[in-house]
Amino acid sequence: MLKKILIANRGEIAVRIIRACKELGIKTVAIFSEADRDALHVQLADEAYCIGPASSKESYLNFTPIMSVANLTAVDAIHPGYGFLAENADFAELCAKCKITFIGPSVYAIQKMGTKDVARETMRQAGVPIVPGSEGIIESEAQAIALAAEIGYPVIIKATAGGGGKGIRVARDQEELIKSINVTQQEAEKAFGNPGVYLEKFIEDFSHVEIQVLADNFGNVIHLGERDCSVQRRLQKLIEETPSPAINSTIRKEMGNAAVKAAQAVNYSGAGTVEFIFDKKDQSFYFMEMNTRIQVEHPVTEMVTGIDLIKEQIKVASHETLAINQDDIQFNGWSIECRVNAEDPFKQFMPTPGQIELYLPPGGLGVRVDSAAYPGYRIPPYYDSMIAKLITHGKTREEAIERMKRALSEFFIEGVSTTIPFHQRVLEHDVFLSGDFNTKFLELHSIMKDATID
Amino acid sequence: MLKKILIANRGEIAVRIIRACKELGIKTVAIFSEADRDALHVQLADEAYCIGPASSKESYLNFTPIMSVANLTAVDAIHPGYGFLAENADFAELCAKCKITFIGPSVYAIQKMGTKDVARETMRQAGVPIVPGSEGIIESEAQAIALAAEIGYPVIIKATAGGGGKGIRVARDQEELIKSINVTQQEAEKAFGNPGVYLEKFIEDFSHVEIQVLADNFGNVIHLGERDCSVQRRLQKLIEETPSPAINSTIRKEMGNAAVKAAQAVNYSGAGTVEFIFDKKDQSFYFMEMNTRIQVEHPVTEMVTGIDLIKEQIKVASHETLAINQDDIQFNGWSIECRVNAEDPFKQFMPTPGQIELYLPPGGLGVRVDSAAYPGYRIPPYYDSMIAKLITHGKTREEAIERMKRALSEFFIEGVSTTIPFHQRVLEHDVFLSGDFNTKFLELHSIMKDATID
Amino acid sequence: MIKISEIKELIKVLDASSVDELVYEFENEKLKLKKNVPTFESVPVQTAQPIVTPAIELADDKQPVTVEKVQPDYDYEITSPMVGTFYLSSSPETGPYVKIGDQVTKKSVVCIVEAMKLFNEIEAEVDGEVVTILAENGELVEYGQPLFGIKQK
Amino acid sequence: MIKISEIKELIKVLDASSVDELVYEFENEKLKLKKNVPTFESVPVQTAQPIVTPAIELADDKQPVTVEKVQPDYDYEITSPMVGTFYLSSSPETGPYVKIGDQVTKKSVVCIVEAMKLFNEIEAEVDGEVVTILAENGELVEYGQPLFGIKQK
Repeated sequence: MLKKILIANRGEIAVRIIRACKELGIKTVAIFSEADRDALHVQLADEAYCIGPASSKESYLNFTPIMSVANLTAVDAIHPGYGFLAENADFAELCAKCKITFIGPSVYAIQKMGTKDVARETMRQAGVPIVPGSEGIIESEAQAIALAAEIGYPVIIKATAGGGGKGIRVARDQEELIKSINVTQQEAEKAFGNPGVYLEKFIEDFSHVEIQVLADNFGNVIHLGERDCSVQRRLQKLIEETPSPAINSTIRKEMGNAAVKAAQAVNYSGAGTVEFIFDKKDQSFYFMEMNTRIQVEHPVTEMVTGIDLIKEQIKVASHETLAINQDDIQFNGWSIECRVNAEDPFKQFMPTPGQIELYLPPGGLGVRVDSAAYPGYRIPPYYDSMIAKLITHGKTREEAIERMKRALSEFFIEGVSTTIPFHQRVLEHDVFLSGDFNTKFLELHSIMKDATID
Repeated sequence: MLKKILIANRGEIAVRIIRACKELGIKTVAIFSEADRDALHVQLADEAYCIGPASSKESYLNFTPIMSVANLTAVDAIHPGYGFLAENADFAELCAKCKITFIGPSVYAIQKMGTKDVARETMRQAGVPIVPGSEGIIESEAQAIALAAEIGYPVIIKATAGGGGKGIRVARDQEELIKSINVTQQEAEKAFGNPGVYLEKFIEDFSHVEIQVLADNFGNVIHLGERDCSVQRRLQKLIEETPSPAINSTIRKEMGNAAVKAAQAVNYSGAGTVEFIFDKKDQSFYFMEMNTRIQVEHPVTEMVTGIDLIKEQIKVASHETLAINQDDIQFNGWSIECRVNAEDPFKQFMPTPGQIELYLPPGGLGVRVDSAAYPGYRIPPYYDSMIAKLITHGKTREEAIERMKRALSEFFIEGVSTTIPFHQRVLEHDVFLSGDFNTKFLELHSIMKDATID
Repeated sequence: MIKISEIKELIKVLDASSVDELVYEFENEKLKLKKNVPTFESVPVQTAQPIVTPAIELADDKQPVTVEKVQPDYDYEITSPMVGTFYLSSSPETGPYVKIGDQVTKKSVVCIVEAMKLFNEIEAEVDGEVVTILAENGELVEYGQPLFGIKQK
Repeated sequence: MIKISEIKELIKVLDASSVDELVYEFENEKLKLKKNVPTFESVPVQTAQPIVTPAIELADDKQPVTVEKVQPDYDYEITSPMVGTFYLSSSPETGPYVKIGDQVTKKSVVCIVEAMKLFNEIEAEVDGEVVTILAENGELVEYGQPLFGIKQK
């Protein structure tokens, strides 16, 4: 087993990883920017070092000071969390060079999945369903026009190096297509240094359903069921749940098998997530992308399976064989996660960094809080706005929702505005309660206007 | 289903009950003494009324104002929690008279189990193993002497109306026996208004193992496994866990069946606990007493069974049939509870009421906090000293313990001394870790001196 | 944020020192402490008015403390000795025991609080004038809840 | 937010002390307590001493505010521009770049911070005298960690 791990991250995920390490008896080294001197992860780790100024680029994204601390504190491994360096193949390569274990898949797997058209092609060859579209990068306008005519409009143009909602454009006819290709290529060149774009059929109404996979270094791959992340605002997930209310047991099984195939295709190792577009009308699903890291929403999977995903990551990185096989996995009840952000839902989700005065997280049966906040904590304006992930578990979807409503009602955060009122309204919304919604939910229903909750 | 419940209690159990009610959509009425005006349960309930001064006798134990509020707020039911009026047959009777449901068993069951010699006799008749001893109250010294000679010394003399460690005496020979009977009778007369005492063989080395039962009003009785509460200081439980490290699966099954028989013998309804003395040497167990209420330590059972005991109490009180039968119950992993009290373990557990300045409960996977504390909360000196119940759940005993250690290390309470350092030492203690200990554990090992933890 | 306990400490330190005034500002926080500087000769003219202790009302957990001077025109409150229903008269047919402006003596019955079908007559316990009625007829009143404001004789 | 109970405590403390006035502001919260003293004519004799504003330093989240006057004998700190290992000399064989008492100029190399096998020479950036060395030879220094105290010219 690994003995000492550097956590190359901040916030709740750094705290989450430190917790798992403590429970495994592994020493922890935290790093922090000047803006995070008082952060909780700094206080909880065995050692902590300031590695640079507030700017992520000069601190959490800066290889040199991180590797310096890793070397000087003699850690065996680096856990990148999510975001920052989590899917950075160069950083993973640097770790390998420095003989430090990067807790994540191989550089090969990161690269294969990190470039969208490569991933798409890899999946196609592995027999994982992909959205109809181009095979690889679009070579010419003529090729794009012919292809779009064949699969039918609307189509979507995606930069192969894109991500997080950037470098994407929809075209509804040939004219738009030509324009979009040019603009997206230029944008992608500028933003990602790679102008390559590809083309897919645009599926407008879909659920975002993803499968958690777990693989060791000896070829064993299992999946831990799905998560439904269809409640999104501008491609940012806000509420996640498992099981998905959108899919049935047949789809669940097929999707799970497809995800395992996807992971096997890149010799995946560790925890990863295969995201799918689920088209309810056709009852069909397509590979969207694979995230080669732990996800923000991993706790809901932990709640229903009882499996500690961070510990599993660490065990796999310690070259242990998976102790569980597919048949051992039991899905128990329902779990929901609400991301409580420092944003004002009454003012277009404007970020509200500042000092948290009163902070009292909810407790009791079936309630889990993953957070790095504390009374008096000052949320810095430089990073993401998440204050806490509130996760509930119940026997049924209804119980998980009722428990979430109860927990939200006793989550006392004063000093900054939060998205708690937003979540409270979603959880009262008939469409959400029905389970019959997709990624357009927040577009179609203006939650903050529709309902009135005091 | 009940529509509105008055919670005749305070502290964490009042909060626990309010939480369950909220999740079931039931309105709640809190009551409070003058000393509890700022208490969390007052803030969380839908309505709250001051019913008297700080003294429990004039507030939480005072029938009249409680029934006044119950009537005037038109509640369907009263939940008594634990302590205070929870096992008060007179109060349960008053509720019945006022046509308000008392959430608990019948007056008959409370009475049968509330008087120790009656309970003993009832159990004997039902075929539940009891400690060898007198059949009913001791009539004369001569009878006691003959009986003690027959079953062998040491013997224990118990006031039939006693409880909580009061009205109990051990005799190691005939001389002590005669003296103890007289003193205990006098004491019991004074303390409980009932001088009756009975006699039992004194089992010195035993584990405290109790079985959680659940029964509806239609004769269905199930058990939810055991809890081991052997870590006690002066008969006060400090750490509880399930499963018990002391018993094997045969004993577990026999004890579960015995507990179901015990509950059936008094037509039990709702949640109750049958406490057993487990003699490891003989691998035998004996009925100790039945608590006709929810217990402080109920959460560990909830963690491994996934069953919300407070909700079950409410459903039974709403005349629902138990939705689960014995075969549905699955025991999943291991759970431990540490009672974090406002006591100074370095000063003979002296109570430390006062203001909590910083309060940050731990979070993350497998951690549950049941508490009524908050930053700035002033712990009044009038009631019990519990600040929080910290409960962890893991796949194994080892994981539950490691998780507890992790959670204790990030439980920040400032302003008052707490028993956190005590728990941290117990959780490092070889004997505790071995699982091979009994109720003498804290007598034999002076935890606060043995180990050094910074 | 400065804690109360810290302010108390500062006051003690100030007391023991020759420092007369302390002003502390940090970001949006400000603390000022000023002493009753006894380093001058003072000729007290008169201290006619009684010291008015400001009435502090905590409206809600989530609202800022408002420190305001309320000058209640009464100096005694009759409070409810129990939880129950508050009645101004013994029955709907009869008039109220007291009205605003009435003079009461210690033994005057001012209202009834009903608890568990028992009608408890509440006495004034002071001599004075009823200045205000603080609870509504038929209302559920708590233990200790103010019912009447009395200006004592 | 300040609680009533805390305000009551403060009033008591104030009563028992020579402090006359307390003003506390934080965000949208304001508390002012003032004693009823000035109703007499006062002839100030002199307030010769200057008002001393104590320096308040919040050492740690968990410790009470300590009010102390720190008078460091240096007025500039050379801080580490990166994480790395701090070396006073370029090799074990050579002497240190600087010692206490040495005069340095802006361009003087004062130490080395090694990061990823790169030896980064750190320059003084001010003219002055080395008053104290704040890190130990061979120590892992953080970004921004003070290394030397300099009394500027």
